[in-house]
Amino acid sequence: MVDTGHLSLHVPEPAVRPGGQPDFSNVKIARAGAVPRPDVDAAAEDIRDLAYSIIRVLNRDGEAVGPWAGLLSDDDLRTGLRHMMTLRAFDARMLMAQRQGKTSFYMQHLGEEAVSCAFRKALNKGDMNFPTYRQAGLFIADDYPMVEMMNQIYSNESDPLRGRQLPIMYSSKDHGFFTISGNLATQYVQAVGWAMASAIKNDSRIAAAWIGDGSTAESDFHSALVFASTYRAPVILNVVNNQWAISTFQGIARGGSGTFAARGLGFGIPALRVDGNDYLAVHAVACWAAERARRNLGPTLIEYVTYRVGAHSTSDDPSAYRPKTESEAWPLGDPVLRLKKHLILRGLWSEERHVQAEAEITDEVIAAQRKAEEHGTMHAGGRPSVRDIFEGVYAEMPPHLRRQRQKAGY
Amino acid sequence: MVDTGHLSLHVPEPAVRPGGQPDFSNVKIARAGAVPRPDVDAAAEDIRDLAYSIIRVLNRDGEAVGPWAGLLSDDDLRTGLRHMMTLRAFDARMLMAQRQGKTSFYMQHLGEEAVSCAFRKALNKGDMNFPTYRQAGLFIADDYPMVEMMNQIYSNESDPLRGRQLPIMYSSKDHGFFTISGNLATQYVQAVGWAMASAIKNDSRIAAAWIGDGSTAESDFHSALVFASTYRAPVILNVVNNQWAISTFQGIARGGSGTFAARGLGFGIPALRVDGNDYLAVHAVACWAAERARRNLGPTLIEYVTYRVGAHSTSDDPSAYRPKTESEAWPLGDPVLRLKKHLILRGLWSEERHVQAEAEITDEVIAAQRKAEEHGTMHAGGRPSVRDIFEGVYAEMPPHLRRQRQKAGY
Amino acid sequence: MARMTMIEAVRSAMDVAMGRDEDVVVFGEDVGYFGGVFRCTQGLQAKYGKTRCFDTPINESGIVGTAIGMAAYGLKPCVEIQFADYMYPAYDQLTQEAARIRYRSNGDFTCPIVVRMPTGGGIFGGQTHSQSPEALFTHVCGLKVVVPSNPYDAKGLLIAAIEDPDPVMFLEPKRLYNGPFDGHHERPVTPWSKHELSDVPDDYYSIPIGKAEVRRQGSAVTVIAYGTMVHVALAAAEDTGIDAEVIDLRSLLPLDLDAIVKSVSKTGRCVVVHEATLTSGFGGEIAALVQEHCFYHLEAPVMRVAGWDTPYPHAQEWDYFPGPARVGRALTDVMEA
Amino acid sequence: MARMTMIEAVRSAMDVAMGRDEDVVVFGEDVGYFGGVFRCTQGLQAKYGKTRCFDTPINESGIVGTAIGMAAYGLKPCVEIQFADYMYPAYDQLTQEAARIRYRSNGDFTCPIVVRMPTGGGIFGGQTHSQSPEALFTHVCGLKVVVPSNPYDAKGLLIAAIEDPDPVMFLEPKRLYNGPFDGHHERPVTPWSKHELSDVPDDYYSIPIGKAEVRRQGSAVTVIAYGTMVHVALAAAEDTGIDAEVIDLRSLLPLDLDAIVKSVSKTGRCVVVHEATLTSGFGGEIAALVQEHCFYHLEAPVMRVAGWDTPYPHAQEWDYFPGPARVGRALTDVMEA
Ligand SMILES: Cc1ncc(C[n+]2csc(CCOP(=O)(O)OP(=O)(O)O)c2C)c(N)n1
Ligand SMILES: Cc1ncc(C[n+]2csc(CCOP(=O)(O)OP(=O)(O)O)c2C)c(N)n1
Ligand SMILES: [Mg+2]
Ligand SMILES: [Mg+2]
Repeated sequence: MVDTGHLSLHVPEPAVRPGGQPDFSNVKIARAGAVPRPDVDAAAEDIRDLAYSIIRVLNRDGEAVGPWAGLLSDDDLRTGLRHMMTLRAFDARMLMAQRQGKTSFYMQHLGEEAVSCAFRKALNKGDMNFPTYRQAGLFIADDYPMVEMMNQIYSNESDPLRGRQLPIMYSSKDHGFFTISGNLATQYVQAVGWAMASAIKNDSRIAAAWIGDGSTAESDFHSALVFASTYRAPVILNVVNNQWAISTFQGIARGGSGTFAARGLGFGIPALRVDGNDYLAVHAVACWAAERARRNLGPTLIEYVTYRVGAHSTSDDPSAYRPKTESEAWPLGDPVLRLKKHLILRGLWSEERHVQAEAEITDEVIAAQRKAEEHGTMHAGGRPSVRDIFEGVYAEMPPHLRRQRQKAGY
Repeated sequence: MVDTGHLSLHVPEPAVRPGGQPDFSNVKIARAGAVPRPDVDAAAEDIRDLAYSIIRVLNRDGEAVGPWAGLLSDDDLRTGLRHMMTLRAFDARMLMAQRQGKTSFYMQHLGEEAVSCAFRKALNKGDMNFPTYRQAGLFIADDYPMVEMMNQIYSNESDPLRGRQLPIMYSSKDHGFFTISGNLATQYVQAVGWAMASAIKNDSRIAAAWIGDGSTAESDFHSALVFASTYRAPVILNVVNNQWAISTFQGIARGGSGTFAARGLGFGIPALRVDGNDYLAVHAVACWAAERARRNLGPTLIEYVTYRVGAHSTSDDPSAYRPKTESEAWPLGDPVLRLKKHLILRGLWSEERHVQAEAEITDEVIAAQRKAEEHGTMHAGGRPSVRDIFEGVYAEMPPHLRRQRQKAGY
Repeated sequence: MARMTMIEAVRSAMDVAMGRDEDVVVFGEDVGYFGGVFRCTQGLQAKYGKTRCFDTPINESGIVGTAIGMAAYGLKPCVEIQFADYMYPAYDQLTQEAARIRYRSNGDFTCPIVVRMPTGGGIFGGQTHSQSPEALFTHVCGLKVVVPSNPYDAKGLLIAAIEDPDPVMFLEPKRLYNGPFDGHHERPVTPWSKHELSDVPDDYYSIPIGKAEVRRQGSAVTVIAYGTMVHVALAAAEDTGIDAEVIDLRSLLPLDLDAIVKSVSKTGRCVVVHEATLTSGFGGEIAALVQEHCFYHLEAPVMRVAGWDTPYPHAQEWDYFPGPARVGRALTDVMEA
Repeated sequence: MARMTMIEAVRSAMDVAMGRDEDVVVFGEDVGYFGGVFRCTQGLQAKYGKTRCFDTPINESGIVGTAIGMAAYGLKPCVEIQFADYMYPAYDQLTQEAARIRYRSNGDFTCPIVVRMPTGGGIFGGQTHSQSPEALFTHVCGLKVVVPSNPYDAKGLLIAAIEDPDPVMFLEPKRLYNGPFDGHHERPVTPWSKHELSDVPDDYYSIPIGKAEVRRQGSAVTVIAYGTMVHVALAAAEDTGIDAEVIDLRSLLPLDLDAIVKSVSKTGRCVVVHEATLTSGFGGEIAALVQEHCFYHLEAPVMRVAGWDTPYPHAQEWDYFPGPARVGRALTDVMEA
């Protein structure tokens, strides 16, 4: 029997709380270009280190360096910048719309634009995403009409989801975007199932699962990893580590593991960690994982290291739990500015063109907004019918629902 | 875009099915004594290898070798052997009792006796186990009265659980044995909670969680690891890998990870893999983990590599899904025979004493059985009251239950 | 046409469905090589291959969650939860996902899955092998809930469930797997082969979900039951000699309210029977509907006979099970009320 | 004595309980430093320290599972599920573990936990921030289910729940957090400070679980409600001028059947109201009990007003919510029946 002192409970805390000096000195960041790029058929056990480093392509000077660079054409890069800028402008307008009472709720992507915008470019038509509420870049980068997004956000008469869903809980099969769930993590294992189905049918389409750092704690994260690992499903398991889960810092979900990517290691799933604010790195890593999936080599787990600059949602005020200036101290910078710098450095872009693009994009967003608002906003103008409450619960309306619909007067 | 062939679904299969030749050549087994014994405060990342090897003490010749040997006194070892023999004799009698219709159901430990018997000896009075249905050795090695176990198995008038629970779903707070759940894995995270409570109260007691290989796939396994990792709970997370989950071989739950122990690595939890049929190794590893917990160093995950020699339960017939002779081919041998050999080698035991001990133990078990049967068996003699159905749902019986009890005539 | 047990009928339904439609896949714990702990999927892996019938890790949320993903892809998964008592880890996926996919995507995605699960007691399974959780599904819009009481229905309804465009919870009363158990546990077991409803076509047929069936015509009182309790109700009618009309609901959601109202309007009396615990059980819903729709016909309060509001005890199983004696007492009571 | 909102009352209950008993611990998602997304635990971490009030990983099964383990150890955990809509991942731990520990161990282990969760709609939260899952708990023996309708009850009942030796599901109608919302969403919000039941003692007091309260005396019809619907029912009575007796159940399990029977025996008419979906909702149980126990007093069928059997839609929230107009119509109908 060992003689021991008293036990005590360890409760992790972020380095700084409101009032303190933001401090990310604990965040270890590899030099851009420093992390090797293994072959896609490398054995999981030979590339465990990738779960503990950070794959980066863009360096401080805006150069694209190292083995993960070089996949994107000049046009791709300019398009990528435009997508991120569009998403940012879209967010800004919709945030304002929410403040104006045109919708009940909104969630923005500020600081995380690179993740979903760059990822989308690694997928093919027909592939399926199972997104959370913070991947609208998948839509923007796939040219899904903004006005449709807004119709959904406004719950107006043209809302493709008939007012049934909370704003931003989009769905579009055509655009490879599975209906978003309000229940965290449930979609992660569904993505694995979709990928298994594709494999069962000897198809070539792959799936992408999405989850936040905080939500990796949910049980369905585990279910997904177990099934993906066992059946070697052609799925990309994305973890967006934006440092926060509402008011809870990532250390609570991560616990004693060094990184979220490390969670994959216990399943023999290759796990990469990538600079989520680096459009080129995100894209390169996503392509690597997509190729693995398509070549029937199985799942890949990717942790995107990024930072949630804005509030969790329009219902949240982060100044209550983290220093206001924390986002400025975030060492991986701003994804839009970093790609802009790279493009300018390569002579593909200029400050002037940027300002001009910003104006154009704002116009586009405003035009879309105007069009959407013709169909109504949350509390004004056209709206979905009360009938829509009762439709779509089942393919065919059962008698008891018909009776209720009649009782409601429709 | 990568040009790819067609996808296909990988469905893992055991090496051999009925009709085939048992084959464990894929099971890599370290030499006894070969795996180092790190300090208990070693960092998880420095001892990752321990999750992929097998800690063994008893070698083929029955010698105890290497850094994990040497913890147990001669008496301890003889007692250990006796416990395992008792558990085996107990199982044999109760299996027979089930066949005789004296109870509805039974689950045995054949081949796995070392795990729970040796583990118990690493705990102190007051520590709490959250067992599955296959750890009765925790009782035997803590001198819990066999007659009480039998009373429970028989659901007789002296059943401490008043006939409410399936046979072998024991409970005893006094003996550090949490009430067994029929729902797999639920108890794993409860153990973490118990340990957290002990830490919150600055107590020195620790908890032990138990789960089977198959059940690690359940979500609560994940919940447990997340919470244990985050709060560094003083808990030992035991995984008993007996190769089978009813008809399902361990490869289905394990998937692409090399081992079950590896699951701990993604959480920064030190993970050890141990020869589960080696009483000395099990005990040594358990002591190591218990010391870690007591010294407030947090959780340890232990995978016990063993083999379920018998059927899953009395409702199961393994010849339908695995070769009948598979258990004979199992490379880690029989825990009772291995410890016996060691004791004989050290001059602490002999064939004669073994035979004599077997007889004594059988007598003890039979005596206990006789005593239990005086209080009835499943379908004969004394039984719990119908009243017991209604008691204990709540501390105080609410009116509607009282009405129902009266309706039932009690 | 063959004599089938309920196990064989369920197996035959999956076999027929898999044979007709390549998109039907079957999986769950131990269902692959072994064919399931109740052997309902025996032979399917050998016949249709490992990628259409396979074992899964023990993770019910994963089973249902992957099935939902497969259904979104376009397959028609028919999965097994080993015992209904183990569906709880999948409850989130069942109720918040499967049941909601069509609605929240406005039909862009759908969820045609079937979740089979053995329910009910009578096998000395104790509190975790005996539950009847149907009321936990009937409260969830978007799900359908089916409970067959015999081999013929089991096959026809399971085929209908697999073809249904929405998620169907298919509850199989395990005490009926091998015979039409009527609650007289003290008597020898009758096998299905002696029962006319074990005459099951080998080929395809389906029974519409949402239609009840009158199992016994009667004029004195309406007994509403499903699953095992149909046979118990019939036995109670015989035992008491009361001229009960016994309705086998077969489908709880959607519910055949017309059949219920028609019968109770005729008899003026009603007893609802289920094995699940009483409080907030599905019997409450039926009693509420009956008094609402047949108020002016009722000559006595609607009575409920159900499992006691306790966990299913192991040893006192027959004191817990609402057998023919208890149902018979309710029949007498309601006639005298 | 202070004027408290329901949030303040709930917070005060935990504060008092933690102050009196060192074994009371409070945890859940965002409840530690931040004090919960509804701010119900604000200040508790600062006052009682990080090991008695803390943030958890986002894993509801883990929250409840660890709470069960702590309770087995001897603590009294009071945990928060951020929205009742997110209790489903914990449903297995709640129903198969918390509810069963005492029974299956014959009292050797017990499970005195409280699980708080905001319920109900009215805040444009859509289908995953609006649910009322009480019927999924009332069907589970071993649980207690409490739903307060005002600050005074919220505090007294929460203290009683924390002291209770068994697991209590404590459902907080979030639409009531800041005022006695009566369903007239078109009117300005009244704050709690104007309501007498916001007069809440700062110190310890408790209200026994299992006792209903008559909120309005009346002779024409009994309205049975709980949570937000109590205020809606009162508004409907005012709006229609029908002399309704309004019963606030406060506790659904155990249920105060005596209070119900007493009132319905007097009025002869009964309307049950809840926000949860109709089919298999707790209203079915109440209707079944009322017709069983008051059959000969009833002059009309028991009516139910409830949420439609659909998910809670986002935009059509007020067409979904069973507001005073719908309750009023039921009152009129039941008077004319
Ligand atoms: C099952 C479930 N539990 C809790 C919530 C409430 N909730 C919504 S978002 C959120 C935080 C998620 O954080 P993270 O996964 O890191 O994603 P992020 O918001 O940072 O993108 C929580 C707790 C929920 N939606 N579902
Ligand atoms: C939640 C749940 N799902 C399924 C079962 C049915 N079941 C009982 S034991 C078992 C196999 C468990 O295998 P393992 O964890 O390896 O433990 P072992 O029996 O080998 O000791 C299964 C599937 C259950 N009891 N609970
Ligand atoms: Mg986050
Ligand atoms: Mg096993």
